[in-house]
Order: sequence, then C-alpha cells, then structure tokens
Amino acid sequence: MTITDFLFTNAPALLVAIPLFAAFICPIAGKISSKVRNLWVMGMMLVTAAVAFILAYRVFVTGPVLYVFGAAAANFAIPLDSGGIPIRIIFTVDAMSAFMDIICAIVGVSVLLYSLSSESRNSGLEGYYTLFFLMIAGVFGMVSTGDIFNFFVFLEILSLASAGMIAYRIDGGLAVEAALKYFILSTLGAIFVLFAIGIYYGQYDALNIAMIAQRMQFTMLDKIALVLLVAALAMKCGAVPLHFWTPDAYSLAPSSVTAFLVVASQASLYGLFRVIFTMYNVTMNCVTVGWIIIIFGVLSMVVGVTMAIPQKDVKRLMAYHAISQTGYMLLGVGVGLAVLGNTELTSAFGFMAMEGGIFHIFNHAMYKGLLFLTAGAIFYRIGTRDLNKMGGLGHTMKYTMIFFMIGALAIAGIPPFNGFASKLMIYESVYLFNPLLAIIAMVVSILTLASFVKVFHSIFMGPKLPEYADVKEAPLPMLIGMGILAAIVILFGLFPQPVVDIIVAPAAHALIDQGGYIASVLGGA
Amino acid sequence: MDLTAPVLTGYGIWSPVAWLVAFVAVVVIVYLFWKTGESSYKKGTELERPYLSGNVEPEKGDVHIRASHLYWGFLQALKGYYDVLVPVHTGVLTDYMIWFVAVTAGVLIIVGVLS
Amino acid sequence: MRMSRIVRTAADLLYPAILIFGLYIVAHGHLTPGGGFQGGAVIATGGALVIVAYSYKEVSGWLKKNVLTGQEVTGLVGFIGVGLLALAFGQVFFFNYLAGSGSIFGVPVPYGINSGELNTAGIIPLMNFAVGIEVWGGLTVVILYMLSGLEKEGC
Amino acid sequence: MLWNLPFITVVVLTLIGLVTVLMKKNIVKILLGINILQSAANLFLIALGYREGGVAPIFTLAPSELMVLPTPQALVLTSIVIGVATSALVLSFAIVLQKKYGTVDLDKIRRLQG
Repeated sequence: MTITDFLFTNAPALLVAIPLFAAFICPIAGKISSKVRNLWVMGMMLVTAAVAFILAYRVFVTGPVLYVFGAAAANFAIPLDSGGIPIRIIFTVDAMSAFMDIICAIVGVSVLLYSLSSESRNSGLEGYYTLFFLMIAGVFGMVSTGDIFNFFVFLEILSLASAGMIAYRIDGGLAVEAALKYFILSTLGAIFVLFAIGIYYGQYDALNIAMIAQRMQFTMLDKIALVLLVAALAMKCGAVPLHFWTPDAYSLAPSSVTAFLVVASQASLYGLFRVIFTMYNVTMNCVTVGWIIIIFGVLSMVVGVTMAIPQKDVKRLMAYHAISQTGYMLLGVGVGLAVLGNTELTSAFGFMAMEGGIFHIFNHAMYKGLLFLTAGAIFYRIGTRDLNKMGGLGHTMKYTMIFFMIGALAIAGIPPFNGFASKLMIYESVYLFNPLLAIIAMVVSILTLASFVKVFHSIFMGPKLPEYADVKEAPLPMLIGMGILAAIVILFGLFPQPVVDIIVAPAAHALIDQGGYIASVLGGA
Repeated sequence: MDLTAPVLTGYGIWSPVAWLVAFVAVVVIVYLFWKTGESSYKKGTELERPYLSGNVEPEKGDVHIRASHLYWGFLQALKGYYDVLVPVHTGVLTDYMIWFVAVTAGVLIIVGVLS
Repeated sequence: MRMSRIVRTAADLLYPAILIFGLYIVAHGHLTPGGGFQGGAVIATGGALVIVAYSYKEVSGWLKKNVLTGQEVTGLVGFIGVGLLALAFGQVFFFNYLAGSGSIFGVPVPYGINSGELNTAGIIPLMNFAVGIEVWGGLTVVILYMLSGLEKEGC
Repeated sequence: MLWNLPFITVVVLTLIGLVTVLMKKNIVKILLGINILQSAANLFLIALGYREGGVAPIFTLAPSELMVLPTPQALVLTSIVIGVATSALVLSFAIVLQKKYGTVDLDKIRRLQG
C-alpha cells in the first residue's frame, strides 16, 4: 500500500488522532525546551492541515468518505450480525464536513503561527498548546463525525478546552468570569443535547445520524429533540437572544484563541445545519423551523450590530460583530430551509440563499479571524483593549493597519473583498423571498461599516500619541499569520465563482441531499 | 475552469474583475485631477502649520477624537432602544440561563404545539 | 492540618487496599463492570484519603505533581499509540489487532458459561491500563492543584 | 405505571436540577444542579437500555440468555467521565473567583456587562 493510499484511507481518523497525539506529547516537548515545543506544535499543525486538505480533496473529487473505527475495513459500515444497524462509531465526511475541515485547517495554521510569538511572553505554554490542539481535535471531530453521540463527546471536548483557553489569561478574575459563563451555559446546552440523543436512541435504536434520518418519523418526541438540539446549538453559535456568553468569552480570551473560537462557534452552526437538514429535512415542518432560524438570524444581525456601536472595548465590539455576521449565515440557510419542500422556489432562490449562507461561514472565519488577530497584535504592543486610550497607531503599525483595513472592508461587504460576494448572494436571493429581510440585511451591513470606521479612526488615525511613541510593528510570525488570512480574503473576493463552484455548491448540495447522505452510510437503501 | 467567471446570484451578476477594471479607471481619472493641483509650497515655513485663526495649536494628543465621542448623535437618537437593550446584558449568569431555557420553551411551543 | 493518629493509621492501612482494588478494576475492565476510568478514579480516591488524613505539605512530598503529570501523559499517549499502532499494521484506527492472535491478551473468548478468561479481548485491556494510569495521575493532580490554590491563600 | 417509574424520576430530577440551576446564586450550588441534570440524563439513557428478559452484559458467569446491548451503559460511562471533568473545571473556576473577587455569588460576579 502506497503512502497516498494510506493517507486517502485513513485521513478521517488521522484528522482527530494527530491533534490528540500532538496535544499529549506537548508537555514532554515543553520539558525539553521551548524551541522543541514550538517546532513540534507547528509541525503537527502543518501535518494536520495537510491531512485535512487531502481529505477534502478526496471528498470533493470522489464523494462522501466513510471511516468506521475498529472495523475490519474503513468502509465496512454495517457489521454482518447487527441486523442492519451501524453500531460502530462512523466518521461520515461529506462535502459540508470537508468544507468545515478546510476552514478549521486554514485558521488553525495561521492562529498557531500567530500564537508562537503572541503568547511567547506567558508561562504555562504547554497547557496552552495542549488545549489548543484539543480544540482543533474537537472541531475536526464535530464536523467529521456521523454519530450523534460522538458529536456530543466532541462538543464537550471542545467546550472544556475552550473554557480552559478563555480562562488562560486570568486577568484579575475577569477571564475566569467569562469562562465560567461560557462553560455553564455550554454544559446546560450539552445536557439538552444528551436528552435529545436519548430520545433518538429510545425511538430508533440507533445513534448513527444516517440511520436516525432514515427512520425519522417526526413524532412529538422528535419535535422535542429537534427543539432541544436547535436551542443548544444556536446558543453555542451565539444567536441572539442566546448570545450573552459571546462578547464576554471573545473579549477576554487571548486573541489567537478568539480567532479560533469563531471557528468553534461555526462548528456548532455546522451541527445545527446537520441536524436540521440531514436528520429531519422535509419530514418536519420546514416553513416553521425555517422561519425560527430566520428570526434568530435577523435578531442576531440587528442586535449584534447595534450593540457593537457603543462598545469601548475593541474585542468586545468585534465579538458583537461576530454575532451579527452569524445572523447572515442563519438568514441565508434559514431561507433555504423555509422553501426546502418546494422544488421550484428552491431552484429559484433557496439554493442560492444556502450557498450564500455557507459561503459566508468561510468568509466570516477568515476576516473575523483576521480582525481578532489584528486586535491581538495591537493589544500585544500597547497592552490595552480600550478604544478610548488608543490613537495614532497607523504611524507605527503600518502592516497591522493594512490587515485591519482588509478585514474591516471585508466584514462590511465592500467590494472586491470576499464578504461582498457572499453578502450579495444572500441579499439578492433573500430579496426574492422577502424584500424586508434583504433590506434589514443591507442596513445592518451599513451599520457594520459605520462601526468599523469608528474603530479604524480611533485606533489608527490621528496624530501620534506621546504615550505610544515607541510602539513597534507586530513581530513577524504574527504578521505572517495575519497575512495568510488576508491573502485568502482578497483571493476569495477576486475569484468568488470558482470557490462557489468547487467547494460551496457541493457543500450546500450535500446538506440538502438527505438521501445521498443516508445512502453513503447504509448503502443504496 | 474560468477563474474570472462572474457570480450569478439568480437575480443579478457580480464580476470582481470588471469591478477592478472600473476601479482602476476611476483611480487614474482621480490621479489626473490631483495632478493638476498646486504642487509647490515652501517646506519648513508657516505654510506647513495648521492655521487656527491665530490661536496656539493644541497638543497633538488633545486633537485626537477619542472613540467614545464618535456616533454620539446616533446613540442619542436611538436612546430609547439602547435604554432597553443594554440593561438586558446584565452580566448575571442566572439571567442568561433563564433566557436560554425560556427561548427553548418558546421554540418548543411554536414547533410542538402551534404548528 | 493533619488529622488524629487513628485516622492517619487507618488511611495508611486503607491506601494499599484501595490501590489494589483500583488496579483490580482496571485489570478486569473487559470482563466486569468497570475499566480504566473507574479503576483510576478509585485509586485517586485513595490519594484523596491520604490528603485528607495528612496535611497538604506532607502529601505533596509523597505524591509528586511531576510524576503524576508524567503518568497522565504516558496514559494518554499509550491510549492513542495503541490505536495508532493498528494503522501501522495496515488496519483501521482502533482495530483490535491482538484479539484472537494468541499473543498477550490474544486468547479467543471461551464459549458458554464461564468465569471469565483474563487473557482475552486484545487491545481493550491495554487501553484500560492506559486510561487507568492516565486517570490515576489526572484526578490526583487535579485535587493537588486545587489544594495548592487554597493553601496559598490560607483559606 | 411501574414501567414508567424511571422516566417519572427523570422528569422529577430534571425539574429539580433546572430549578436549582435557575434559582440558586452560588456557583457550587449551580454546579450541583448541573450534576443533578446530568444524573437525570444518565438515568434516562440507562432506563432506555432496559429490555424485559435480558441479562446484564457482564461476561463473568453470565447465564446463556439474551444479553442487552451495552450501548446505553457505554454512553452513560462516557457522560459520567465528561461530568467529572465539568465538575473539576467549574470548581477550579469557583476557587479562582473566590480568590480574585472574594465571592462565589453570581449576583456579584458581573464585572462584564453591556
């Protein structure tokens, strides 16, 4: 067996195994020297990203990939004596999962590169990198798994690691307060998820998502399970009015972690879409659930952006914008869901709205990660997040300023950056569904721009302030980390159509096509 | 594969390359206008200093408009809205959990009973 | 703050018993209820008992954080390593390559009513041992860290 | 009715847990409420695994009758492990907050707002 075959076959398992292995070796590597540890974490991150790209390539070329843990062969989903039920843990990587894998890999690499220098002044870095790799394993596991209980386990791994990371910089107790709020809400949500899993297991004797989807009846119990899952996962991705943990956690975590927390939130968003589209699809009342998602989305957009405008803390402000942008994704996909049962409307604009929402996930991870990293670079140099104390940094931190501008223009949906492409897709398809929603989305975009003009002005513009006379440009690894994300923001903005064709459209199609997902696990049933 | 293909949104069309061409054209025109302006002034003289009706120029740090002064009017206009919205973010974890459970219950009623 | 001599003596006597009971649960994880986590947790309660009976200062000399962290890492790496070894044999991750192979833990499971053959189940006992060592170290070190946090403030 | 007793217990435990979590202000008490909720979820899963006439999936001297599938037990073990990790983390947070803020009362832990 050649190395390529080996990688092609085992990529889904390696995707989780390598980060876990890297995380557990980290304390040993840290005992030797900090250089060895840095080399180790960077190397392992690059290997993980490479595996993620290989897996994504295979998925986009040949279709969904199965990986059955502990079976005689990787695609041996249903044991002969199990009565047709897939009882093992199965990773089902379809186009949507591969899409999320790519996001996680890109942001993971740039954030790790960035944290090599941004965290170098702190102690306890072994724990930092261990938790970071646990977060990466959690995200990869959540988006790759095809087993609902396994999803719960990775969700909890992710919450535990994230909570540890948020509290990492204790910050006089403030960071611990934020972590406590995040973690208790997450745990409550996780218990809801566990109840939902129990309901599925009791009714359908299965934990595999494809199996549950095939047997789905949409009884009263299924409705309860749906609501529990939707509420818990909407809370985890920060939809208004369940968003309260988001600004606290995002603003108090180290900036590199915040950039990755964005991806972690989107993994929950992925879970939400997976539950709605793959497990329920048209068996449920798509219009009602679609409108619930749309209302979550509109509330998130409006409340997020209006709460962002009066903020004084730069990261808190960006956190509210993250909520607002999550609203766009919910809006786009919610519109796609609301017309799911109607083939005509779906092909007219529903599919396009879903493509827009999913494309926005990618774009959001890139520019939001970039913005949080620039905020971190500023914090690294001047030691405050308070906008009132900043000013005139454009004279000294030129590259950071350029990266910030790219991110700010992208989040505001200014052409030719990537935010514009996905937002345009959302506006125009949503306009055909309901013009009012599209107008709200555009107004929110304008307010986003206004708010970032304020941030830009107060951080970078104005005369050089005496207290920041000797501020220097951010260190090179941090700039490279930001540069990777900025380059992707520009590239995807200039060439949106190939991206949509290659990765976004298959992802949206994989979500809608419930039968294909079931068939890929259970065979042509 | 056509790298420069425009995005078809089902309603309109978006071609970044065409936009970029237009953008460059506008930049060239603006540059030409700018070029026609007066370019000669004496460096290091009074011409460089800001003219404030004869008043003394304040310290550089005082000129910078700080963040909390921006959008004062906007916040003032929407005062009623913000007076409701901001206090909702109480900072008390119990309130957040009550929101979570209440929203879950609300969605359950909508999905389970009403539809 | 150490407790009375009676408590300390009882803790001394109980600690080896708890240790052996925990190890028994770890070793029989593939036959009876229990396994790595449960056994490791039982052993960690032994550690907690000693900590309660003696003072934190004394115990931190016996239960070294470094050793316990080392145990944790060893256990975790062992767990993943056993799973990854399957890939080296050209099998699927976590494939049970030892079961029925005739080597250690490789005896086929006997058919019919029996009292349980310890030497079965392939890599499952190995993973139980790995998890047992990990939880033993992990939980004890959690207790120690919490106590050290309290000690510093004197509350 | 007797069959449903475990499920009634689940409902009662859930309500007790929710009320504890939503009404109490002390972090430790909230953690206890969360633990009660977790126990409710675990009991729910275990109760679902019951099959009439099946024997427990223990191989030592097992009678040769139908054995239940141990999936719910495995799920509950996993969930208990996660619960332990959760408790440890929340208690650590409580210790740090007690040190830094001097209180574990949620009404007073509200420096982040707005």
